[in-house]
Amino acid sequence: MDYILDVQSIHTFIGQYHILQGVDVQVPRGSITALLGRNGAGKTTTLKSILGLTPPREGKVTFDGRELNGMRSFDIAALGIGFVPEHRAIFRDLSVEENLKIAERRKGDLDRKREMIFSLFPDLKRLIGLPGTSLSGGQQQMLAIARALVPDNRLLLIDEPSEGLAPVIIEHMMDAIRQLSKESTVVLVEQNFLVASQLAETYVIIEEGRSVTSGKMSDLKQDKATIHRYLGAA
Amino acid sequence: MESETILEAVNLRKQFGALVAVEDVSLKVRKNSLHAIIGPNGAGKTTFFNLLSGNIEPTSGQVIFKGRDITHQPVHRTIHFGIGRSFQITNIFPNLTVFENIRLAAQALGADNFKFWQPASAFKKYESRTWEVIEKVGLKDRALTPAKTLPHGDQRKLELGMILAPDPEVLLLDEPTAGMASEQVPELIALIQEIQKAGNKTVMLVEHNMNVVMSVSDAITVMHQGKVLAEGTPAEITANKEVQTAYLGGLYELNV
Amino acid sequence: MNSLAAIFRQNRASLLTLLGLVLLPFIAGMFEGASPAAVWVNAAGTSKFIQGLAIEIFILALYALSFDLIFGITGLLSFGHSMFFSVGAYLTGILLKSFGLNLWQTIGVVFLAAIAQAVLFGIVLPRVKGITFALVTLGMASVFHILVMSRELGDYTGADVGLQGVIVPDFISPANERLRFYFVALAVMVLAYLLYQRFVASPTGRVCVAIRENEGRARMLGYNTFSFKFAALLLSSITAAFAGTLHCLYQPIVSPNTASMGFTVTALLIVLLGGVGTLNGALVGALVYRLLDFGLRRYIGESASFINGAIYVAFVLFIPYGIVGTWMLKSFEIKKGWERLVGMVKK
Amino acid sequence: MTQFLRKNLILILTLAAFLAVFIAAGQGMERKDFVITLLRGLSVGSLTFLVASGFSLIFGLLDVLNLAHGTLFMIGAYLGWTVYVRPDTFVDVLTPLALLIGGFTLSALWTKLSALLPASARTNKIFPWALLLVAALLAFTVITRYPISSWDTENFSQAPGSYSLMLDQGAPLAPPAVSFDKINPALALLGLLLASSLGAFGLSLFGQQTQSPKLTVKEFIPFGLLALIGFGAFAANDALTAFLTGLSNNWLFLIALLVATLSGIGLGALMESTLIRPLYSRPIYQLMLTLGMSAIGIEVVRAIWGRPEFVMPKPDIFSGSGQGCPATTLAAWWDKNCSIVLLFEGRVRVYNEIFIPLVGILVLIAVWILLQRTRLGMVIRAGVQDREMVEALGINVRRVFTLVFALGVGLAALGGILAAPSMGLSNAMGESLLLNALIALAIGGLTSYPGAALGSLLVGLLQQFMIKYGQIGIAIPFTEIIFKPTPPIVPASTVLLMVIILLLMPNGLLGKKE
Repeated sequence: MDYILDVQSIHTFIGQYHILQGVDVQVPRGSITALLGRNGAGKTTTLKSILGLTPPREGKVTFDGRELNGMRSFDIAALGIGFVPEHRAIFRDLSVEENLKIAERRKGDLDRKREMIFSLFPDLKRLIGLPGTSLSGGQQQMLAIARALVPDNRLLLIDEPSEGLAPVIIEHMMDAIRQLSKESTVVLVEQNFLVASQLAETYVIIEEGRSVTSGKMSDLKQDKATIHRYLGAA
Repeated sequence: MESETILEAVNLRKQFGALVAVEDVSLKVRKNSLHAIIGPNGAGKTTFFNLLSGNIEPTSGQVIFKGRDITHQPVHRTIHFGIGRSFQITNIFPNLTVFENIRLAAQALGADNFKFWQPASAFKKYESRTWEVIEKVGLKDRALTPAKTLPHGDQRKLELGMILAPDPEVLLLDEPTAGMASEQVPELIALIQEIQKAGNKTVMLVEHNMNVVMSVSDAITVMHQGKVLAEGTPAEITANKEVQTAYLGGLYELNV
Repeated sequence: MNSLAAIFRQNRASLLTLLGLVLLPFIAGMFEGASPAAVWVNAAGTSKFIQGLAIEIFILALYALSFDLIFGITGLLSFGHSMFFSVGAYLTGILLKSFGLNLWQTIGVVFLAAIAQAVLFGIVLPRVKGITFALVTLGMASVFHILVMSRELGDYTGADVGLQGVIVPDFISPANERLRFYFVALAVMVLAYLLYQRFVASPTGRVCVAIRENEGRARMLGYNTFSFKFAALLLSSITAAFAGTLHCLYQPIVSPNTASMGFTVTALLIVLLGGVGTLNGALVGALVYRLLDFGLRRYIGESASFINGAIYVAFVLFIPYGIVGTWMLKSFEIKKGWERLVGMVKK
Repeated sequence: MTQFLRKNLILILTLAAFLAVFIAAGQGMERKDFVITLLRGLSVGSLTFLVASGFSLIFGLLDVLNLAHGTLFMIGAYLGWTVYVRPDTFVDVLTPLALLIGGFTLSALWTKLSALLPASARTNKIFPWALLLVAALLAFTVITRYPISSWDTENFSQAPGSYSLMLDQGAPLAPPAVSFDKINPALALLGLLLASSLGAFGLSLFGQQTQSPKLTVKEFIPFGLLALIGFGAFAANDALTAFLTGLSNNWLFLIALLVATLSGIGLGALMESTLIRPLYSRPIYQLMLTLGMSAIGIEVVRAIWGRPEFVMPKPDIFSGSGQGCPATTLAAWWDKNCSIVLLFEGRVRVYNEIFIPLVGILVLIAVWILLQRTRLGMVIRAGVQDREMVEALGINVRRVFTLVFALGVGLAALGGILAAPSMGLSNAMGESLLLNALIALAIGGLTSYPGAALGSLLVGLLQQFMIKYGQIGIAIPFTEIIFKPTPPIVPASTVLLMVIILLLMPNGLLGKKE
């Protein structure tokens, strides 16, 4: 199979803490892959390790045939990886437009993508001149995703897109994620199993800093025992 | 039998700018019960706990403990009333030993905090209380290791030990099992249950994991979007359709 | 009897050091051929000179100890520490010289003043944290520096020239009774050090360490952290003020530099040299700092502070745990001072 | 709107109080005094702002409290003075300096080379040190023999102050001639290049080589430029000196401004990339480091320029006198270049009270535009809030850090040379200004750019009004007493203001809540 991202048994430490103790993630090109697991299992750290924000001490990360170990995080991102962090990290002192513009890697990125972004998130068109802080939670999430769309990213890492959002907005966001998965591969961290199960085609379950099982989402949906064991809910 | 209310929230509300994190939550916790609060991420559980323990001040509403309004008491007072609180993210003194961590907790309510001419080891009552607690949470072998070098599960136990040490009447536990290996969870839950039953304590538990609490709780409050969605016994909550859907993501009709 | 032997065994290094310090004046004298009896009657010579240097080191050590207590133990970064010292120094001089108080009365007043200035710092303590506290304390200390330097108060303080002509009581005169002064200073330093060791081991001191580690958690445990920080400030202020008193008695002149920010930086440097949060470090740091400064000034002259600066930069870059800290690096305890510093400014 | 009012209630009240105080302050003095005091406040505020704004940019983005900022301000003044009063020295220094720095700009090459070294643990520990030592020895050998026409701080007739004084009198001293008699020129140039290359190579070996950067022509441009400057200045030494000496001192002053600012920028970039960068995770140690740097900087200045204070003559455009002066109109001033103009009957010094505030306002606007309108500014504003996210967007934050540090130091150096003709040069000028800037920032908000401006203005105005009232006295209402603030009250008053404001608003007037 053609994997765009291949994470091989990475170990990551934050200070003294051995957070990831062997995580493997294989992401097929053009798919949506969900990282599942409980609070504190190490899903967010996995994303950050891929990006080099918390560089893994052992193991190997390969993106599109290129080994990322030892690269600086901005160089990794510049290879074409977009990141939507858990708490959105909208820049307060920047307007909505600037929040998008700052993600440009080449001049004119935003102008080329503007139409596409507005068709995905019509709300943003109206909000474009406002300061980043004045947005509601849902709007901030839209903006954070839109920001990752500005440059031509081949891979999007999205952390907890549904957290703290109202149901209607979650559905809207799921539509958006489906839309953009047509253009790039998506890795999704999601607590909410129903959201994840509807979006993703493949999954990896992370538990205690280790990837314990992975496979096709359609299989997982049938496997109540696994869901129960690792995800608790449902 | 209806026992007396020990802790009560009256229309508690907390706003951060435009965001309403906790929206007019009212809640009564009965004495000697194990009361769980569950809800999806971002439902406002931790903020609600912070309001109860005085870590943050509410925008409006009251917190009443044993008939006394403690809404605007500074956070270091609440423990003196008898409310202990643990944190979702492990919050300990990382460079001090396990023993020292718990000893500091045991000493807090005593009258000897300013006896600076005697070494701390001279105060035997705190030392013995510390050993008692260390034994109870099962960290005896680790007593003299620095807290930050403990594995995560043991740090959660230490966290529990630190709020047990001053022997509070009400324990507010914020996701005590967060990040623990699944095989360790029942052990810790059993410990919490034992503490609650044996010590006649009231325990409030924020949990993410429904299954964990269903078996142990006397009462469950489900929070969603900063509001109370439902309240009742585990049986009632399990039967509640609205809770099921809300907890599973707030999507109305999903076909799994 | 057994316990005494045990105490001796446990503290062998400290006791031997103390013995060495007690004998130092006589040993120093012997190198020059001066008999202990000559040293005893304060004959001029190497011994007397070495005693003088040692007294300065003891005073610096006291001052650095007091800074380590609030910075290294409790985790408060104050940029106004020089004020703690210079209030003691100036007040001692002014009371002795202009108000004709005797030494004991003076010490009493200095004691009260030390409490008063701790209260002054304590007033702002709950309001400002981290770097803002550092700035506010810097502000208060610079007001004091300005007052001391001002011409209006020149009759008392000697303005920018410094306070001179303090008549030191005969029995402790640094010129004629230097050996006695040496032992007094040594005794004060040793007592302060013991008191500090005791304090850090006491319930109060443990809470101070806890505040340094994680103040939020300490509050959640039920500690009103303000009182503990204030207690540390109070003890620190009193110690520094007494160091100032000794300084005033020993030196012929109290320079306004002792009130400047530079003198606070000296404390910071000494503590850094020795090892932050280790009380021993303050003593070792003071020794190294003074000897280094003395040696450089003597053999290199004017550009000494250039080399001084370079040495600190090198220390910062390569020996961040300080001398005592690096010495004890194997043990875990020492890392705590270091770990805590990470991210402290952001607090 | 009402919400905005409620949120900023304390701020609005405070500003209103300030306004009231300044208006009240104006009532007690004649109009001309008021105008002059206002302008002087603006002037002091501008200088403070130049230091404070750089300081706050650096602190905001990098979390580094650069306590050497005042020293860098002073170094800017001394460097500018050298260009202005002793252009010959300036030209002489250019060659060795450019060549010495040259090697360090080739970092890509060195990283590439270091990858070729065999990975043996033992030699790798000694090798870089050995290289550094050789480089230092070589540099020392060449520099001490290199002929640089300088001054003699020991000899009064050739001390910096004397050169200044005589230039001001219109009879510049002729410095003694120097020539290559201790070292072969070719050897000297080669030695300098070699020393800097070895040093840079040695330094690069300390870092971890995780990946080797691509060697492109672009990486060699800075080196090419520096080499050009170095060899060019060497070849055209006498011509260049003659040209600079022949220039009108207005142009020379402009060159001094530029050189000081650029050196500041270069110094800042150097400091950040070599000394500050290893310490990002250790805030207190940065503090210590910058303190140490500050002490070293002062000593370097003392060693080169000496301890005594001296002045820097103002350029001709600001120092005209005689007939037609003081000027009353702009045209008259332009015609005669009067040093003083009459404004509301007050005698206003053009350089101190008009030119400096003007530059201050220009810089304020320029940096504001940089922050608000350019991509770099956008990255800075974003980075202040969330560095990690900026990095995750694929932006090289490290480079932005270096740029901001360089920019900050450049602003301080500009402040220094700007202040030199009005304040004079002294070893202590940096310290007092840094204290002012810290107070201004604490008042305005540590990481807020508008806060830096507001704080600096308040500090400047307060100081100048205090000084003025120290001269004329304040009539305390309903009494006969005239209170005269004494000089020490001037700095004390700003400190007091800071303490009061911090107690009211711990984050300063415009600072953000954490």
